[in-house]
Amino acid sequence: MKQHRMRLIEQNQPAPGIMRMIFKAPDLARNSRPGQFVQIRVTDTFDPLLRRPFSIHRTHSNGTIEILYRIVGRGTRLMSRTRPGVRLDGMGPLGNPFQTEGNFSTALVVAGGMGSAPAFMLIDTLLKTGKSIHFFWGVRCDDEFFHLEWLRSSGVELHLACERGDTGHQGLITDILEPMMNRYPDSKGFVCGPKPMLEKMQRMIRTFPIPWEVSLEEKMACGVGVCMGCAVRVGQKIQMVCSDGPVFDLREVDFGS
Amino acid sequence: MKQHRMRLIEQNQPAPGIMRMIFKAPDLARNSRPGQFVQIRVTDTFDPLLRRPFSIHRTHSNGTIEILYRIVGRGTRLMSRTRPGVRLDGMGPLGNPFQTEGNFSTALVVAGGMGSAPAFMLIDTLLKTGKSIHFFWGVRCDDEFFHLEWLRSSGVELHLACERGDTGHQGLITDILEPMMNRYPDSKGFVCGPKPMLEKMQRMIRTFPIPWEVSLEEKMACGVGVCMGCAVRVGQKIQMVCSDGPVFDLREVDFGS
Amino acid sequence: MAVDLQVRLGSLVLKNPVLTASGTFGYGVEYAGYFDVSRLGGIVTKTITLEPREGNPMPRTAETFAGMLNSIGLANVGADCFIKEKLLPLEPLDTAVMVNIAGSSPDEYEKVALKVAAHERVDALEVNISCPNVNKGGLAFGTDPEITREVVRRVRETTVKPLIVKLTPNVTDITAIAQAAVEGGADALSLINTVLGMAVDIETRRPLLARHVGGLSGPAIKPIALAKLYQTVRAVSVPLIGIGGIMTWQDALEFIIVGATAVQAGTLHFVDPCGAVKIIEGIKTYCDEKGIGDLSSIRGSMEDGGA
Amino acid sequence: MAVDLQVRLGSLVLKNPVLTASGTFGYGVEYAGYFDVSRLGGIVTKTITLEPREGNPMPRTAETFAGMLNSIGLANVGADCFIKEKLLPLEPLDTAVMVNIAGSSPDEYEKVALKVAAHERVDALEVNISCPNVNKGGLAFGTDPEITREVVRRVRETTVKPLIVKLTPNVTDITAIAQAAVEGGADALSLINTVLGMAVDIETRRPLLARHVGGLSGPAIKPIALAKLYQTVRAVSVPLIGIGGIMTWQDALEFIIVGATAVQAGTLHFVDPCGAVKIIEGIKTYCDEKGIGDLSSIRGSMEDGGA
Ligand SMILES: Cc1cc2nc3c(=O)[nH]c(=O)nc-3n(C[C@H](O)[C@H](O)[C@H](O)COP(=O)(O)OP(=O)(O)OC[C@H]3O[C@@H](n4cnc5c(N)ncnc54)[C@H](O)[C@@H]3O)c2cc1C
Ligand SMILES: Cc1cc2nc3c(=O)[nH]c(=O)nc-3n(C[C@H](O)[C@H](O)[C@H](O)COP(=O)(O)OP(=O)(O)OC[C@H]3O[C@@H](n4cnc5c(N)ncnc54)[C@H](O)[C@@H]3O)c2cc1C
Ligand SMILES: Cc1cc2nc3c(=O)[nH]c(=O)nc-3n(C[C@H](O)[C@H](O)[C@H](O)COP(=O)(O)O)c2cc1C
Ligand SMILES: Cc1cc2nc3c(=O)[nH]c(=O)nc-3n(C[C@H](O)[C@H](O)[C@H](O)COP(=O)(O)O)c2cc1C
Ligand code: FES
Ligand code: FES
Repeated sequence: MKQHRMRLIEQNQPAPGIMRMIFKAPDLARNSRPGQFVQIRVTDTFDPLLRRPFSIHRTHSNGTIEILYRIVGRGTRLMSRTRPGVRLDGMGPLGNPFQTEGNFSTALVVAGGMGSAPAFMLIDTLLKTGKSIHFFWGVRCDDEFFHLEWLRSSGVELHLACERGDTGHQGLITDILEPMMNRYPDSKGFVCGPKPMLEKMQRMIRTFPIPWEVSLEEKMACGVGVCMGCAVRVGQKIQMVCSDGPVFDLREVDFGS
Repeated sequence: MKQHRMRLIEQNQPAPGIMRMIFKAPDLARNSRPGQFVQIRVTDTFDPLLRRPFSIHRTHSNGTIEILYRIVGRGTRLMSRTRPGVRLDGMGPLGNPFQTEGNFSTALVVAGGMGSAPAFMLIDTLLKTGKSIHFFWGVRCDDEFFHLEWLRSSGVELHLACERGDTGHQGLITDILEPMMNRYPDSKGFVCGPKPMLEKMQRMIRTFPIPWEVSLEEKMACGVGVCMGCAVRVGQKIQMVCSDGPVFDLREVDFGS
Repeated sequence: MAVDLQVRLGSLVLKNPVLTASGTFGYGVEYAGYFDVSRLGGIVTKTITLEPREGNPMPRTAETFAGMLNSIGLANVGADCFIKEKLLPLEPLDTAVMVNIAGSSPDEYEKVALKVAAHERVDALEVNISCPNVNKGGLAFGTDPEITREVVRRVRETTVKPLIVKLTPNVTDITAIAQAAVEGGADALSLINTVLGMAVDIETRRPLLARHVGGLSGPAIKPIALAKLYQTVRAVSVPLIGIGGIMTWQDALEFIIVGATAVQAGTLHFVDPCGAVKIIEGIKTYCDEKGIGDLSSIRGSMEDGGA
Repeated sequence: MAVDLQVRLGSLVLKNPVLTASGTFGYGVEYAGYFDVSRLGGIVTKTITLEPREGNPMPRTAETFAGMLNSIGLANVGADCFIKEKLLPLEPLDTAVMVNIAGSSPDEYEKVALKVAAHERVDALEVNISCPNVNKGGLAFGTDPEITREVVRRVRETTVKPLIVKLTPNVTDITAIAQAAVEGGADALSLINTVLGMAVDIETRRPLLARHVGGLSGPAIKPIALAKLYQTVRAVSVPLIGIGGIMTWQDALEFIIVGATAVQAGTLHFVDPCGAVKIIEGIKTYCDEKGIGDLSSIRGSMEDGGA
């Protein structure tokens, strides 16, 4: 939990509208765990003002970390124009990680859209534990898939779905997950993705009593639990996504609607 | 008087703290006259918000224009980090130029500090008229001089002064100008520089009845005469530096204090 | 089906809802070299007073974060010169001309209104009771419901042309002033004028504006303008013109969704002289893409709950 | 000769004038991992109310140009839990602890003040009569001189510790409220709380804050804060704490030059968690370079005329 001057080493575009930044930030790389995030200041000026939160996508033993982001607004647009060599101010690692330890033999990793950002570091970590990994990955258009070769060669069992395109199931990732879930009683689930998907997952897992962790997103100002801006109701209590989360027990989250 | 997407071709540092930008902007290069300026938007975001006014330093027949600026604040600092290839939005040419035509045989060009920015285009233009040119150039430290060789080889009579350093007179440029002025009765003077120098010049020329033009600076918002922000009293009347100037009759300017 | 951007302010029909804000567009033709001014829904002139005014001492402007301060002090050519010289160049323009007026007493407001409103090129008056940069009149009037009512009543008597009253945000309760203006006879209200602000040079230890305080405008004040509009929408039923930090078509739509019939862009011109036209284009595209045939269907359509 | 940054707020001596603003620094230790909190002149806690509060519905924050909106709604653990759990971690810190309090009635203000002020780790109370994000109390109190006087008087009776009253900018005349607070017994005033603001998502046509309007903070409001301070300096003689958009040491000095005895930084922490320390360092360097031995020699030293 510190401020880092992260030097941008490379920026590339793994899929249309999606950017990957690789930073040199040894401390951050060493101390980050899957599910944690970094709050990046995108400019020295005061517009845009607030930091932007991004999951840590991957870390590497050479002291680099990656983030993966979709260009959605003013902050990410500015970021996408940042050139290698520039140092960005990043706070992190923030938040609580996924719990990858435990007595389960199979990990069900479910990612929708940009949920793939934290999923890769989660998979990297799970691979080291020797558990078998099923990765359920849903996107809108199949050009958003990347690293499929590497995933397969690493022994990850891939289940793909897209709303447009030819790769995998044509539809939502929850469509393929639902009928398969019961095959893995000795498993633990990890979910990240857009809110509608998370709500659907919450309904789906009612009858499937393995532990499920979810990573939530909320608009953030501070990222460290002081502003009370990122409140969510979890297990009857108001919790802060940034400091109490972003990883919570999926069953306990109150999605409000 | 138009908006131009000026492509930055090169940025370099002719002297410590002073930057030169070379833009490709054919329309602007063609239509600019010495003493006119361009209002540059330094960022796409809204901080800094306002455009920054810069004299046109030089234009070239290949469609490029140069500006010369000192890094003094947030806007110029951002500009100094802009890399070649980027397009900056510039409005111009704005304001009224120096009058280089006329029945005078000698031009006395007096520049203090960043007054050298418009002075070079003025000299470029005067060189074409075949008039003899005396360039009185004062700076704080002699590492701020540049292009001296070129000036000399072009036949410009150089008179240099600096407050620190070994080049030319040690002191103010007005020190050397004052005793020399009367040598050139058939001349016209052009001045640009910091306010104290201009006030001093105004006092000095009382008894030296050649025409003197001065280029003024005031804080600007619009740059086109609509906001009434850059008012100055000239010849009893309120005038706008951006649209009525920036070039005025030095004798008529009311410096207020 | 392309959207019809036409809107009405009382009896005045505007071809689109995008206007220029007073004091930021001169007398209407200074930006003619940059774009075709006739594309605008209308132009609002610099404030005109009975006598010419030189304005406040310099410096009169200062940049702040995402904003700027001004203390121009209603510098203008005066009503007579305005009528003689400034209206003529507006004749050929196919856009509404609204003249912003001010005075240092109700009497003076009436006098300048009488002079200006009579001219046929003038389509509407905007009554400025909200300028923070003058000692008499201006802001002081616009913070008092009684004086507001009186000033508007006096101006109302001079003309049947649409009367817009421009409100200041520098009050505890803008709805009280808005109601007073409507009672006085306003056909529409425009809001907000600038927010009182200040900046200091720490090297010289002097204020950046010679008159110490001035008016804040630009993107910085947009949230304030929207909140004031939101309150006013609920308090009066005349058309409202949203002003304050509008830089993009998205900004303009925020005001329309909250309830503005039209909008004015001010500081925008300094940043992007062609910005107003881009707003018109942007609104069109937004409406066309969403199948909105008429702006009235989204005006004031804000729903509850967070985005 | 290094500058002495010590300043006094009534009987309270601060080692330097840089404080954290309520609601932006949690309960004082959340940023401990980023810098040594003991370097601060003092910390002001999140507003404490008698009962715990969950706060307003989500979303509660939104970014604006050079600013942000919040509608947190005074979410806090309540006075009892605060005293039991949140004061202990502050014991070892070598910095002043000021507890910000609020209530929905004068009675509630008195009750929470009684509970909190009694604790010896509490060096001062800051009375929040200016929160725009609650229905009862908050802003409504701070816009009325009578209620302001009454609330402050009631809190005053509970303690001899320094009493700071935090003012809202959302009023026509802040000096009337300032005077009322001083009459009620305030030892110092802090200003400004956030400016009422709003933002709208044009895709969903919903406000960005669930509660529609919220409080604007950050660099955008700095000019407004300085103008309010400028007015207040001339109206009362108690020490003033400047707040609003302070991001740099230069900003802090602007407030001091206008007349602030101390400053609070709020939104700054979100942008740069170590920013407050940089302000302290910057003020020091500025004073040392200029041979200023004591902040009082520049406090309120603003001269006339433009910069
Ligand atoms: C813990 C966490 C981890 C995240 N990880 C990733 C990631 O790995 N990859 C990725 O592409 N995105 C991620 N997001 C979302 C990402 O933060 C936003 O897409 C980004 O902030 C948008 O910034 P902008 O300026 O481009 O968009 P704008 O819409 O211009 O931003 C305006 C404001 O809204 C906030 N905002 C906008 N969208 C979101 C959002 N979805 N979640 C939270 N705040 C938002 C911004 O931070 C900013 O304050 C994460 C969000 C959180 C909370
Ligand atoms: C007609 C004209 C021509 C100019 N030509 C040149 C030139 O060729 N080279 C050069 O180096 N400078 C020139 N200047 C000054 C130049 O505009 C300022 O140095 C520049 O705007 C500083 O911007 P900043 O953001 O770095 O400084 P900041 O101090 O951060 O700027 C804050 C605000 O003050 C304004 N400002 C600051 N200094 C000046 C100044 N001296 N004159 C006018 N406005 C100022 C800025 O435009 C901005 O609005 C000219 C000014 C004018 C009016
Ligand atoms: C330089 C300047 C001059 C202004 N002069 C006037 C004026 O003469 N009369 C008036 O009613 N408003 C005047 N205003 C206020 C604007 O019309 C507008 O209400 C305000 O700037 C907010 O809009 P903006 O943020 O889009 O600029 C002026 C604003 C600026 C920036
Ligand atoms: C997220 C957030 C929460 C706040 N909560 C409180 C609060 O509980 N009590 C209070 O008096 N002020 C609160 N404020 C207002 C700040 O203390 C401060 O007055 C205001 O933000 C202006 O300062 P700034 O621009 O430096 O942030 C809050 C501000 C923010 C941004
Ligand atoms: S973002 Fe501030 S508490 Fe979570
Ligand atoms: S800068 Fe606007 S009138 Fe000159």
